[in-house]
Amino acid sequence: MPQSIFDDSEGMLAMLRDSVATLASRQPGAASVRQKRAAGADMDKVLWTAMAQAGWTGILIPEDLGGAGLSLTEQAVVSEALGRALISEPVATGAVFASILLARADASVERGRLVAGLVDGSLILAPAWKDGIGRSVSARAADGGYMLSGEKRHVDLAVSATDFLVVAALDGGFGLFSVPAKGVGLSVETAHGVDGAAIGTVRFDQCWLPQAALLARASSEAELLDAAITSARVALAAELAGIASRAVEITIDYTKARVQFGKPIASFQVVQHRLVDMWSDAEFACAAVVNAVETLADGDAQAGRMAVLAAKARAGDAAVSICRRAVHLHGAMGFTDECDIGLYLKRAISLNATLGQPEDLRLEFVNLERAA
Amino acid sequence: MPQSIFDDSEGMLAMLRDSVATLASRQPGAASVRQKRAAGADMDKVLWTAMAQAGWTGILIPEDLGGAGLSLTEQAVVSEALGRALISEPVATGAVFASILLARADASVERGRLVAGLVDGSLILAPAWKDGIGRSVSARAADGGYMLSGEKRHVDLAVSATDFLVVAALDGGFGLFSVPAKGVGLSVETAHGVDGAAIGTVRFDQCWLPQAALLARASSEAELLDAAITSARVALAAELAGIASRAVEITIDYTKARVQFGKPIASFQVVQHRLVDMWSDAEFACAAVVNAVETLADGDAQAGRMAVLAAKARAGDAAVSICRRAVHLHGAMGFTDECDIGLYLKRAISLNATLGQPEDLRLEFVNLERAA
Amino acid sequence: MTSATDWNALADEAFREAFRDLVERRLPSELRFIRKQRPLFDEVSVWYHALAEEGWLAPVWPVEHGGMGLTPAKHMIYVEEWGRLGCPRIPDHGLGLIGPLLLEHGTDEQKAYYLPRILTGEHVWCQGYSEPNSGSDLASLRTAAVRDGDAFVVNGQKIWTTLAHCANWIFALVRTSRDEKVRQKGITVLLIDMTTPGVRVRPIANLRGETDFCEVFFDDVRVPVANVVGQIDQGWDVAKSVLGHERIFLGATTRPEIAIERLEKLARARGAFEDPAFRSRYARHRLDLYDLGSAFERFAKVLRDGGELGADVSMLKIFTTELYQRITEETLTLAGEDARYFDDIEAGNDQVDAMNLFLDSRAPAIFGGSNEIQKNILAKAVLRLPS
Amino acid sequence: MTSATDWNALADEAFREAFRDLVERRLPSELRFIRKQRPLFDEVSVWYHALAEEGWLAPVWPVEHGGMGLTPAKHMIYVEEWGRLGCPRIPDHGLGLIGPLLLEHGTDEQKAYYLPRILTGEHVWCQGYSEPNSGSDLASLRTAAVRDGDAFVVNGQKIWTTLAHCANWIFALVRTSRDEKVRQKGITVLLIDMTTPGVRVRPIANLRGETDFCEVFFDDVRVPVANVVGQIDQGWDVAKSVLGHERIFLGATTRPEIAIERLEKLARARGAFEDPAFRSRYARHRLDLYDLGSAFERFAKVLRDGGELGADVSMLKIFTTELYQRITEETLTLAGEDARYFDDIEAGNDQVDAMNLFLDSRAPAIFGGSNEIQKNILAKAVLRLPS
Repeated sequence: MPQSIFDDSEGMLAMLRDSVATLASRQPGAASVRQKRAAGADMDKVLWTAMAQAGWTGILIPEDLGGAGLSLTEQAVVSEALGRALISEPVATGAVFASILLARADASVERGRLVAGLVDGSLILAPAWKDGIGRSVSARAADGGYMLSGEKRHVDLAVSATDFLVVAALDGGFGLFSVPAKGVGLSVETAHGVDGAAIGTVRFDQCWLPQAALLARASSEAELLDAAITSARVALAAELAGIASRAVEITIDYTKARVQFGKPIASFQVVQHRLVDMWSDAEFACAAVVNAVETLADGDAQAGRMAVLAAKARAGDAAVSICRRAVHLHGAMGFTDECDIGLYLKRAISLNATLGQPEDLRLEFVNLERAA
Repeated sequence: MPQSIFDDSEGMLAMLRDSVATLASRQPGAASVRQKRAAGADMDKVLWTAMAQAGWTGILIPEDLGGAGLSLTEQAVVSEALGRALISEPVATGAVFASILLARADASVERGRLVAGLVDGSLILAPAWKDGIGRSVSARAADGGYMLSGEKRHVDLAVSATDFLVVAALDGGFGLFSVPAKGVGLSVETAHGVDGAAIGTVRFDQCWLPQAALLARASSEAELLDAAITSARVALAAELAGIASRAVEITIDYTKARVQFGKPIASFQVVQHRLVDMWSDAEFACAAVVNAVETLADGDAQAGRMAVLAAKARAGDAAVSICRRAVHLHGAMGFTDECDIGLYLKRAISLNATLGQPEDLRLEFVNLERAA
Repeated sequence: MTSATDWNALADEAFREAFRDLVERRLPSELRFIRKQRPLFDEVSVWYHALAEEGWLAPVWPVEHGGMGLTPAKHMIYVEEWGRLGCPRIPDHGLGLIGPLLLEHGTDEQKAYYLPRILTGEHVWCQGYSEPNSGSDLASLRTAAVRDGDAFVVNGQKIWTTLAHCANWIFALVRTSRDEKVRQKGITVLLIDMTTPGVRVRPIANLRGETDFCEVFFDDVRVPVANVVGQIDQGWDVAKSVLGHERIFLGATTRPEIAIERLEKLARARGAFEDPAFRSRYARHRLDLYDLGSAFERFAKVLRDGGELGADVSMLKIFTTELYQRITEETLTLAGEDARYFDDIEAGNDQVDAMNLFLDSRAPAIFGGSNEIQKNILAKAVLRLPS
Repeated sequence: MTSATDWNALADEAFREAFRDLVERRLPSELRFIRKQRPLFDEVSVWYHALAEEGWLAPVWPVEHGGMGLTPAKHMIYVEEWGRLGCPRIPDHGLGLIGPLLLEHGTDEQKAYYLPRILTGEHVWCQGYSEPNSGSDLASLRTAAVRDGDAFVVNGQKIWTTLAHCANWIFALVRTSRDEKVRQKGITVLLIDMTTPGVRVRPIANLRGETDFCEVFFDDVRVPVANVVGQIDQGWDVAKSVLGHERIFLGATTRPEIAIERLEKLARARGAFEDPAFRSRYARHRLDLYDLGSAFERFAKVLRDGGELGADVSMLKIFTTELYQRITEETLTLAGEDARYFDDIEAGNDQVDAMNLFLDSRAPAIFGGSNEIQKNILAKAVLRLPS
């Protein structure tokens, strides 16, 4: 059934897929989601630790920094497998986004500490890049260090974080700061996320940081963030493609087993054609992910960026609309919380809304192409 | 099957429907379309004359002007029946639009001549209201009359017309002029219309008209045209609803008769559901037409205008998309020119594109509603 | 209490006014326009009892049984105003389903016993039709009732039983015979006191985290034979004789209206109406809703003229449930990154329950006969397509 | 003439360059990017003969029979460049269908006789599969061939025979036996000289007013038994063994690419890219086309790596044919009132064949197996759904 097909002559990718499946068999994703939701938590520490031990929090971190030094191909394979298994830890933000932010920051003791903690799972890093409306975060020099004020929204891991990676306006440009979660002047408020995890709003009220907290500076936000956003979008697209593919399989199994009017409902032509449509959408999503990874690897920056936009849009649309149809094909059962398919739908919605919904991504693609 | 349902306690509407059907049985619409197309003509004179004799070119003209003095209800019933029968004479423009333009013009000998000719079929009137791009038609006083220059596009009946009804800029306002087809300085160019009828582009090059040619004047184009456009849109919506309904019936008959894999294709669930969708779309189109006629009759101008926009949009979308699906369900047969269903599709496209495509009409509806 | 002829004789506008007056006087403001679509009995009992006291609880029941005896036309107004004024839904299986069925098929004793207790709220009913393996296909139900003297002994399970956890009586379809050739035969309607030993209810949480529906288990539950409605083994005829004209309400515009109100609120707060791309998508939904109104009116007119509705009315149900979904999906798109929230999202100084409605919109396309089943029926009954 | 190994050994870019060079030298400019999708043989014979002379006419035929012997990967480049450079389609049933089938199933005599005549253009072939009552359901065909000595006498009718009116040979499926249990049996492949008495061709006009396809009638047409390809009564196996890898071209991006080029031209001329509502709709089509390219590449890679395509490749065919329709529909919407024209419409100083493409887009979703048939096959062969 649908899967992103990369060259895998040495079988390493298949191995990666197997290890995710093995983890999922011990720590089923759906159960983890329900537990997390009941506890109002923002992560499953057991799962995250297991992932760090497997090396999946540092896939993209260069070897000389202590990471696995692998490529987006491996990241996509892992993310896709996590999506399939409904393991809903915020890998795209807490691992991928954070990894790229740090890998591109200046070398420093602080960066070393953060990278090491991310790789071995001892630190939980929460990138915070999206400003609250009318409350953007800015930093100013103060007392030999910096003072941060403002608000960041849509922050994953805001409760569990040991450290935040915060982008703030600084001296007419922008800086990336490492902010300890226990810092004075920092407060976190959470709301329920549709996928079961709490989402944070982080407020900085005269939050003082030492000089060493400044990890990187740049003249524009884009310069600091674009590479991280691009990689995170690839991871999200892959995870969405995994969700999409698995939702098709689950629905095929369900409709083959569910008998109405003396026949499995999968034998009705209307159901069959809908399943074919869903399967095809998932195949297109997987192909788009492969295209994004390969085009990025080819090195043409503009082409790579466009390919990523297309992949995130395609996989997001596919995952959400496949899951919607999947819920419908589960009949009343699909409307219950007990049935896993609803959790797939909710997870798909959440990832689809992260870092750009399809409509916005498509427009960005066209704007890039037509400006060229 | 789908049909606009009006109160018809006296059976007059049923009678009107029957008379159209009777005409169609003698002069089949599809044959007329093919003939017209082969001849490069813009009308079928035999059909038009028969319609004038039946009183259908003057339905909306008040009795005191020699018309039938009926309402848009009767017009909608006739137009819908013409649509069903694929009688593709330009009634919405050549009769309805022209009728309202004339009914609202000032009383004059010239208006009397035109109205009488429209009602008895002795004159063919071609309203021309759409300016060529960058070539709008304007009139100026000259030699005791007016001089017209400019270009009008998308003119029905441009070849057969005895008289054009032309809207032109005049003295900072607008005038409605009666222009004889044989006039000096008037030339007509035609292109093939998708529904088989030639469409005219009419050029006025220093075309002189006597004082009496000015039928009406107003400060804005809207004041001259809006009532005519509204009525014409109702007629178009009704005709489109008729096309939509009939296309569903034809397709049901075809799919019941067409056997594949040992069964009529209408017995396959996917085909059945598609037919149900098409039928439902046609029902919605009919209901929208009824709503437009009744809301207009209620007298609230804004509500009436919105209802008409909705009906034209709904019926246009329904007719085109039903006919597209109908062609598809006819298989290879649907792709042939011999099969009538393709003529329905082409006629639907043509009417749908006349006086506003659905997208534009919907936006106009929302603009009206939100401005209120 | 006013007599039926009085209500039906009132001009439509006056009748509307009377309803509005009642709502003003008796419906607590905190119960108007509430978010919960299926409140429990206790949450809305004030309103339930107020309606009963004023004689407005049972609009279509005959006057002699405490109803208003409204014509279908007046009943439509009643339902319209109910929605327009934001009245909360009340547990209505007793009023809308069991009452009418008893009126048609019940004995005099049954009517005398059950009907008043529905009006007082002493009996709160639920409806036990669906079973785990008979969703769209009711005839395949398996909950068995075996005769034992003057009682039936019931064993089996119902599912998707709406509000069973706040009901004390269940109106159940049970299988009393397996011998019949046609599967619809051998089914009997039983009224079961849910406090009888052996009845167990398990609420089922839905996608929104609420528990609208339940499973109901029967384990050697003894039910007096006197609780049979109609004839034994002929329950199918009883069960399907729901008031024909009520089917129009499945196609009501209410849900998409609620949804578009939320979409508009969010769009205003975010300035989306200034974006032509949004405006174009919004226009499509707005016109769909407007045209649904026109189509609804076509069927309402039939009722007002005293006619009966055909199978074709379910085109409304398909359209309104799909439109409800499209609009709630659009709202999530407009929400942007906020579509990650399960909680309500900010819209200016107000909030919008975008996710709540999106998730809720999944249900109506399934319940009351999935849209696929509706299309199967339309294909046969209206389009007369071959099998 | 260059040998096959030479072509396949060339770097991809060099091979592309060679093709481009050939087009520059030999394809008359008035034959590039022509509007007609199915030119008659006479209209493009210059190009046909040029290809033959240069040895580029039969890309996948073996070198010993005058072909280029290209690998599937190189063949893909050939097809890509053909489209990109605007080469006109040539009557290709002989090259693409009859040639390969003879190579696989023909006798040495048949190969020696027919293959060279295809390359010279002396024989122009058409393909007689469909009949009036067997469209999607080929096994139900009825054109009968009855043995009479060393000949078959053929009676019956073919339909949708593309370009039969400019062909002089037809590759026909005929029924030679009715005794078989399985309907696919009893079918034989016959090569029929269309100049034989009793063969009659009637062109059928299509929605665009062109005559791409025909009916072909057989009235006591005598065909030598030597003209049977493969075994008598076993023609089904011959007919269906079309080169597997060619199925990918049914899913090529060519048609929607042509359509979006027209849409863009019209949009530029009318300033539509400044309208965010149009831009939003355009973006959807543009990304559909882009993503179709990614999906196409997934299958192309399989071929390049020497693999074989499965049934799943028809997902491309469904997507590309539906996308072609969506784009041409969008173009009509953008055309506004000009969508009334059958003729090409103005786009600045240029013209756009909006209606021509819209009408043309109706066909590919039907021909080559309707999209519904494709989905039936995918449901069984890929998703393994029960019947």
